[in-house]
Amino acid sequence: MSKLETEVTRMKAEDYCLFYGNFRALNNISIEIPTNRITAFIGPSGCGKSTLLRSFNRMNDLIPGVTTTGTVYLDGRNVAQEDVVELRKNVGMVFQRPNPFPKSIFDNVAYGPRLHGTRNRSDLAVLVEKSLKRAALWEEVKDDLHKSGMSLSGGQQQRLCIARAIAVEPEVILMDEPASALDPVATLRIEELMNELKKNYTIAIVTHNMQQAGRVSDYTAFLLTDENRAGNLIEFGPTKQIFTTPSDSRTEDYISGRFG
Amino acid sequence: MSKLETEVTRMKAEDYCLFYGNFRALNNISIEIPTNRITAFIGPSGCGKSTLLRSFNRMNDLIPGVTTTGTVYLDGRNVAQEDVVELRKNVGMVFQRPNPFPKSIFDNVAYGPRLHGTRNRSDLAVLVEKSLKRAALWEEVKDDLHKSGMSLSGGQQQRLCIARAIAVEPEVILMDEPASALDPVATLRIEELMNELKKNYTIAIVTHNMQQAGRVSDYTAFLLTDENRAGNLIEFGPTKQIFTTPSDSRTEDYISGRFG
Amino acid sequence: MSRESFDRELEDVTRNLFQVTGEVRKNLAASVKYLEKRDMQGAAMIIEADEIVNLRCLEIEVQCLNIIATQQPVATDLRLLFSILQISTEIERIGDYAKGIARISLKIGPGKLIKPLLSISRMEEIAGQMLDDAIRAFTEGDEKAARNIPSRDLQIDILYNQVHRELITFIMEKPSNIEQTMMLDWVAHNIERVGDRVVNICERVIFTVTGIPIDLN
Amino acid sequence: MSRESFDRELEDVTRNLFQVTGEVRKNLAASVKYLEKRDMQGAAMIIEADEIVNLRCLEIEVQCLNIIATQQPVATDLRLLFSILQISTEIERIGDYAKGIARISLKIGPGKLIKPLLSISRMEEIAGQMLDDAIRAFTEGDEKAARNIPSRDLQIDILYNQVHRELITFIMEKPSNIEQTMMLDWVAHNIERVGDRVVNICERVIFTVTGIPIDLN
Amino acid sequence: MTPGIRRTGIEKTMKMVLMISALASVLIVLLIFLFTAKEAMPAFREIGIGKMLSDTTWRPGNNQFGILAMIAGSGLVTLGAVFIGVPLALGTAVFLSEIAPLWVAKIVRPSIELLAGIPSVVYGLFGMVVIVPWVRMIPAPGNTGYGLLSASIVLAVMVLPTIANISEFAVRSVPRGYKEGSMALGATKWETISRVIIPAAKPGIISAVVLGLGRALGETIAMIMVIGNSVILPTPVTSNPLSIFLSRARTLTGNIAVEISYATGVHESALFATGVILFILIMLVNSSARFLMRKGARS
Amino acid sequence: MNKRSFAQNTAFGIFWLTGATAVLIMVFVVGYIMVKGLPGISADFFTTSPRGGLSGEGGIYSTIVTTFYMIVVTLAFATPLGVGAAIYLTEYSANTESRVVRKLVILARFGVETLAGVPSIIFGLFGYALFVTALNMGFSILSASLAGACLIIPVIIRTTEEALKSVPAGYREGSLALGANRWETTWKVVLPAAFRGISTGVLLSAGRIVSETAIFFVTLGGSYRVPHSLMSGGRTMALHVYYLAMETRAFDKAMSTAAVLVGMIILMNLIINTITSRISAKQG
Amino acid sequence: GEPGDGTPDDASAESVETVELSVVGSTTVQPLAELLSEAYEAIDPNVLVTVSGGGSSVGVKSASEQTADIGMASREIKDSEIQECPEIVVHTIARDGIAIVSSLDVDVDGVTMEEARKIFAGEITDWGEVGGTPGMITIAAREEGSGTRSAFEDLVMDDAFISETAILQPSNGAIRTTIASTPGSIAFISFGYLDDSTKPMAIDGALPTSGNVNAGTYPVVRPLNMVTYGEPTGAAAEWLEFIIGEDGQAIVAAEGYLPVN
Ligand SMILES: Nc1ncnc2c1ncn2[C@@H]1O[C@H](COP(=O)(O)OP(=O)(O)OP(=O)(O)O)[C@@H](O)[C@H]1O
Ligand SMILES: Nc1ncnc2c1ncn2[C@@H]1O[C@H](COP(=O)(O)OP(=O)(O)OP(=O)(O)O)[C@@H](O)[C@H]1O
Ligand SMILES: [Mg+2]
Ligand SMILES: [Mg+2]
Ligand SMILES: O=P([O-])([O-])[O-]
Repeated sequence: MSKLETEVTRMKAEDYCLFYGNFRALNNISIEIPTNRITAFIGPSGCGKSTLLRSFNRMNDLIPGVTTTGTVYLDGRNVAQEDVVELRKNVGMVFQRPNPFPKSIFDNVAYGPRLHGTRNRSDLAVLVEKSLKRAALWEEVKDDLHKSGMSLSGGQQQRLCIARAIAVEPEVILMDEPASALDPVATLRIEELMNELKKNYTIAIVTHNMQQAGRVSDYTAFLLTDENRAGNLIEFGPTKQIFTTPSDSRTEDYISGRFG
Repeated sequence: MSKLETEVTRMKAEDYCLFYGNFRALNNISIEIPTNRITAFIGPSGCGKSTLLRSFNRMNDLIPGVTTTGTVYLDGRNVAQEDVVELRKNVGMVFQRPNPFPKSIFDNVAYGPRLHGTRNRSDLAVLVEKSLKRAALWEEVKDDLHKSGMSLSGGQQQRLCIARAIAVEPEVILMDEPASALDPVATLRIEELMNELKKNYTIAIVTHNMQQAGRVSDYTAFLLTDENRAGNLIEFGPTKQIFTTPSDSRTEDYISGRFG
Repeated sequence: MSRESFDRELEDVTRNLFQVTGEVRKNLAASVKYLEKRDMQGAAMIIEADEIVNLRCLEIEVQCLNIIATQQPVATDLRLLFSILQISTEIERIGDYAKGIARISLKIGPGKLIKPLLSISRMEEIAGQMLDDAIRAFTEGDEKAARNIPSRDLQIDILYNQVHRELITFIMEKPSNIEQTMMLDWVAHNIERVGDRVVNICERVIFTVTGIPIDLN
Repeated sequence: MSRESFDRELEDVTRNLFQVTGEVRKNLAASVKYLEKRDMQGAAMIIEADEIVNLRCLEIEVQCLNIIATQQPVATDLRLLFSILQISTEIERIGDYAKGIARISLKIGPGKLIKPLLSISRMEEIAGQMLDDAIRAFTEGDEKAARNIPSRDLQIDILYNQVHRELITFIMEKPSNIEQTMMLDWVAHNIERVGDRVVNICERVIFTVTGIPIDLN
Repeated sequence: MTPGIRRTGIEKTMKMVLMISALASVLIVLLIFLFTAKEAMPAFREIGIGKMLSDTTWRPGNNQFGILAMIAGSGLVTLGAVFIGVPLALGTAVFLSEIAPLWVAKIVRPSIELLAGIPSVVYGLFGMVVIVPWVRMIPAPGNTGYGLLSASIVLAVMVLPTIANISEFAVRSVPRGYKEGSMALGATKWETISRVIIPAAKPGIISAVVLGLGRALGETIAMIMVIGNSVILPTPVTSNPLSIFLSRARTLTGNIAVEISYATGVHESALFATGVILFILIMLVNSSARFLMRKGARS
Repeated sequence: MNKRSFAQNTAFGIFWLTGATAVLIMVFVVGYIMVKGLPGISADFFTTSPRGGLSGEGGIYSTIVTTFYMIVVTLAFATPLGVGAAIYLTEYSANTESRVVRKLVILARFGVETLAGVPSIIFGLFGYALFVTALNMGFSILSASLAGACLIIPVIIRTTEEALKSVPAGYREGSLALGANRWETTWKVVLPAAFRGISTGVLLSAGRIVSETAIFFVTLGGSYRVPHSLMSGGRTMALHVYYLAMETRAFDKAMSTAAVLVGMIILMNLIINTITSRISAKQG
Repeated sequence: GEPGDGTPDDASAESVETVELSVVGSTTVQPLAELLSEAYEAIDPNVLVTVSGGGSSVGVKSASEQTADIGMASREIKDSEIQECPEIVVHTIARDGIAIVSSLDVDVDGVTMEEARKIFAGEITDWGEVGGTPGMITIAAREEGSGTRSAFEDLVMDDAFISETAILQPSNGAIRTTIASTPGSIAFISFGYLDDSTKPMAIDGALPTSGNVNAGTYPVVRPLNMVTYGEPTGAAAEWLEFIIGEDGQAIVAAEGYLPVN
């Protein structure tokens, strides 16, 4: 069984609280996301999984009225003080519904690199190919890079989005329920891909599907709302431990289907 | 382990084929739905689960261009020759997304009985109470029957829809992914309710969630599309058998996550 | 996740385990009693009864398999099922020991025993009580009890050594008795093994409760 | 549903099972060899080595538990895990028998044996081969092999009876040898038990493949 | 059984009744076309469509019925309105959907809705008393303030809400995911808007513009109040080609409204003919908008 | 990086400017009308009718009455027809078997779309040719309402269709699955659920009638007397503004009337906004 | 009976039916007709006159097709119209002078008939040519078909056409507004619309006044007509009588038109 102590921390939240206006959505979260591992966030709906995930690349900045206390670190640097564009380049994100842009497959993947200054066509072509290969999509689309990204199937679209995220060469990839809009076959592909990706990236994934967390993740964090509806981190540890011998009875209750 | 041979058949499809225009969506389905049991339909997306389910109360009649061959029976009578209003009264349906009408809780439940001629207020009141009790919702709403059905939580709404279906005193209740729009807690309630309901009703449920099929159903039917994308019934039997010793290798492949 | 149906099935399988344990316990006591009383018919009945125990245990195993396949439990629930599975194996083995004793009974035949079974009966009493206690500890999730029970195995071991030495002395004295004497040694040995099995069950109880596998032998 | 990681983990645990079986097989052979050679050190080593076997088996059990908890397998996959679990228990027990033989070795002490171990070695050879074959049948899902192996248990049983009678004669002849003779009978008995265990493993193989629980004893 | 039969009876009757209402629109369109065409027939017969469309002289007293000048007038005034109104409308649309803080949007959006609701006669009035005197201040020979420029300005304000609303809708219906996806790749907000959101909304925006165009072509009252109504082919009044907008003109709609009260015989028929031509023109424009919208929806 | 944020700041500056311009235009137009118009408004202005021919004396009483008549009569024609058509198009057309019916539906849709694009002066021409002249109804509220109804039928159809479409499909399926037929489903479930949406549509159409000028210019006659039957001619407020501005010396009265009109439109917008915000609050 | 005395007579008195007269046509005559109807209703409240616009041609057509009781026309009835419906009877209720007006800034006080024609035909384009301060002349005119325009064309323009570049406005009021607000502009309007926002211009030395018209020195005059289908009867006849009568003609005069007798 893997041990947290032996891992290298890539991202870290420390005493992190997040407020939507006056509503405390996250309460004093401290958690370390280990490098080259898949960390899953599970918990009942509304416990703040997405909110926590989005804190890592400051996507919550886009929501008016959000305030935070505590600190989030990427490689030891406080993300609040980083340039947000640079941060989001380093911490990529994949969303629940596949959201390719209505552009060609090529342009979808090249979008990020172009933004960040890669203009040279052949550089881009190399990058696009590499990213699509890593996202296990290259074989399926290589003859049709100029087809619209929207014309792909749901599962392919999601892999395209992963390729797009990879193309800017992030260190961390955040995934918010990346397979919940997909059918089981596509879900399977994505899960396999994640296993592949963790060799090169650090992955954090939100899932409402405990089985999925069990299947794909190395570490699992369980969040739960307290009596004030604020999300708390109840337990964090190796996935196997969480699923066989959780140390908190609330975790056990949740994963074994006992509630309230 | 329960045995099919010892069951009483309530509904039956015999050599049933269904076409959307020229597209054969169901191919030669023969299946018996046993009385007072929960029968689950599982299979990959697009295999025709919903279509088959909707054949039992002729909801497919509403779709233009649908033609069928073969026969569906309810208690031995060919449903195609029954009055469709009467049939739908006997074969109730609960949908994927809870769909209470924007009326009061009372009016929601009383809707069906009123349609079918029950006008007397006190009769209706008795019926509504009985239905809500059966749907395990009475305790939660009894003081507020005139609140809108929409103001309930998702899980409560789904139970309201079940109460509404029960109120017309059907023999069979069809459920098309009744919990897929709900959170785990509400899902749990619905599954418990189904267990309760099978004492009085025959239940057929479509689910894309194999775990759910495993948990709630007594019998499981596995459907799969053939090379022409037509849905075929691959295997039908006691759920425990399907989940431990399926006789068809495609069933095994599907339930254990191997595809293609 | 449907706790209700899961709990119902869990209860069912636990009850079955409890029941089969009761039967095995009965068989074990009876096997020694019949041996003492030289009741050949009784011994034969026990051999037959063990068939039923075997079937019951198989059923429990299948039940566990079904529950895991259809309900997909985790954590405590899963450990519980695992434990039921393993305990039922142990119970089945204990049943085998009872059957073994009955077989020996038959082999010895209806003649009078060369020596009264005082210590062996005592051993059986202790082992049976341990089994009862272990199963109670299991159903009650009583970790403490499970930790205490194994110490009683020592008594059985001591008794066994006593019996064993006694029997060897016996043989030395009357080599012609060797067959029966060795058989009685087997009986004692079987009962001693029952004690070990019970210790295994106690280990399971502790694992179920704490999730920590342990070795009490 | 992620077959890939599931298959990886399954492979892992199967490999572990295979490995621990190899070790147990080795220990069993060595225990008899050391007994023959009166190698006290070797015997002591085997007792130690069994600790490792126990740990390995525990590990396998935990692995199975983890896989079931996190991957929630069904049908063949689940049966496979169940079988691995049960087989590892059997293997552990076989390990215990090897340890038991080593213990007897130590008890007998370094002196020369009262009689050469010819039949016992033969029994060990057959049992060991059966174990090898059973595990191979398991990894290969070879139901037919699994059905054939148990017949060989008969040979062991015959040999055991032979040894047993021989030993009794021995005691009758020289009651002073009773201690050692009974111990050697124990050794033979242990090996006979190994055969039974292997039959259990074969039952598991058949169950894994067909889903039908069977009793070959 | 009886309630069953009654229920089925009601169902069948209602279905019939509803179908007839649904066909009423077709009937109206048909009637409109037939009646206007019928009234226009004498003109077409006596003057000839070709002559009407190619002749710039409109002198009913002299039996000259060329409407080319009016077509040019309608076209130019619409063009002017597009030039002035479209940037404003699109800017507002993007502003509202992507940039404006909530409280600002809460001011801007009702303002636009109000602009949409103001009657065209009020715009005409406003144009007459405010815009025309302003335009008159531009020094150019013969500039009276009445003319294409004033009309275009008024029209621009009038179509602003139409275009802004539809294109805001188009921008808004760009899936949220595009925006999040782009931002998550480290794009700035402007990069997201310009590279992802606007391209994605383009079909909707284009059809918004075309629909606005249709609106503009059909506007009547406000036009006759500010455009000067002279039947001349607009020409630049100075060397600057843009000064064409200082020229007076008449729109097709204006032609009808201004003269219908006094026309008899062929003159009246010629006005109906103007109506038919306007009708066809607008149908062309609107169906191209519809086509664009469908194409957008498909991709 | 600097370049990127500079581009953003510039672009956003321009967008803020356009947004502000839109508001300024509104404020200026409305403000101008109000400043010029409000001083002329008094109680008398609402209670007396126009009189005095060219002088443009009097208030707007009769034009308010006419406007009201026009709204009522037009809606009376258009609402049942529009709502009925919308119901047919959304509720019935989806599951027709017959090819003829399906062709008819396509035709009906084409009709609605075309009608929606027809400029009002054409409706005026049509109303003039058909109702006023051919059918001998003369310049009257009836003629004008019929022509006006043509203008707002597509508006009502479209908004009703939107409202019906936003009724979740689940309501229909739910009702049908309980054994209700189409009409019962529509009448008991769909229409009540769409009621607010439909009423916004109707209100919107009323707004169109209030502000319409071109059609009534050629069909309503322009008499400023209080109408006493559907066959009377009349003058809506918007038309009155036109007459005042074009035919009389009373520019100030035109402004006052325009101010009242704009006030009315503001009121209607407020009502519509409250309704729709309630709808979205309920759905969101 | 007296109102409110509660006798059965009362009911019968109330049942005296209100007669409605529909008057349709020229927008020039419309305001005048409205004034006349208001005045008449004060005398006979049982007659309700609704005055609708539509234009002179519509007026004649409505009367001949009997869709209106009375048609209004601000011009002579055309031969073609009489041919189409010989039954129509024309009642001239007033005469209207058509005045040439300019914006107040124009320093030309009068023009000759010839100059007027040339100005409106676009041949004279500068005020300098007619003795004023040089500056561009902006012409405004009524639209084709207007009674005012056709009268002006008949009386002033001979065979020449009014310049195409003229601002065209669909009503006298609009013309006046245009002139008042456009420097250097000139147009023709009905006498009824004369006020101090525009400057009347003498033609051949005669200013547009009723005096000059009556004296025969001001040439540009047209009749304002009411048309009925056949001889009028009942309320229509009574109303027409009232108009021709003293009270009616007083109103005509007060509005700036010329009484008929
Ligand atoms: N933009 C927002 N404004 C206000 N509250 C919000 C906002 N987004 C989320 N919340 C609230 O914050 C809490 C946490 O939301 P979050 O979306 O992180 O939950 P989650 O665990 O991802 O749930 P789910 O499983 O449903 O996605 C919830 O109570 C939610 O209502
Ligand atoms: N109205 C329709 N018209 C044409 N084809 C249809 C229609 N509804 C379903 N189909 C097709 O019929 C097949 C079976 O559809 P069905 O909805 O029954 O599948 P399903 O098993 O319920 O899938 P899911 O799990 O996605 O709900 C699919 O190929 C689908 O595309
Ligand atoms: Mg979430
Ligand atoms: Mg489905
Ligand atoms: O409006 P007129 O017909 O009198 O010019």
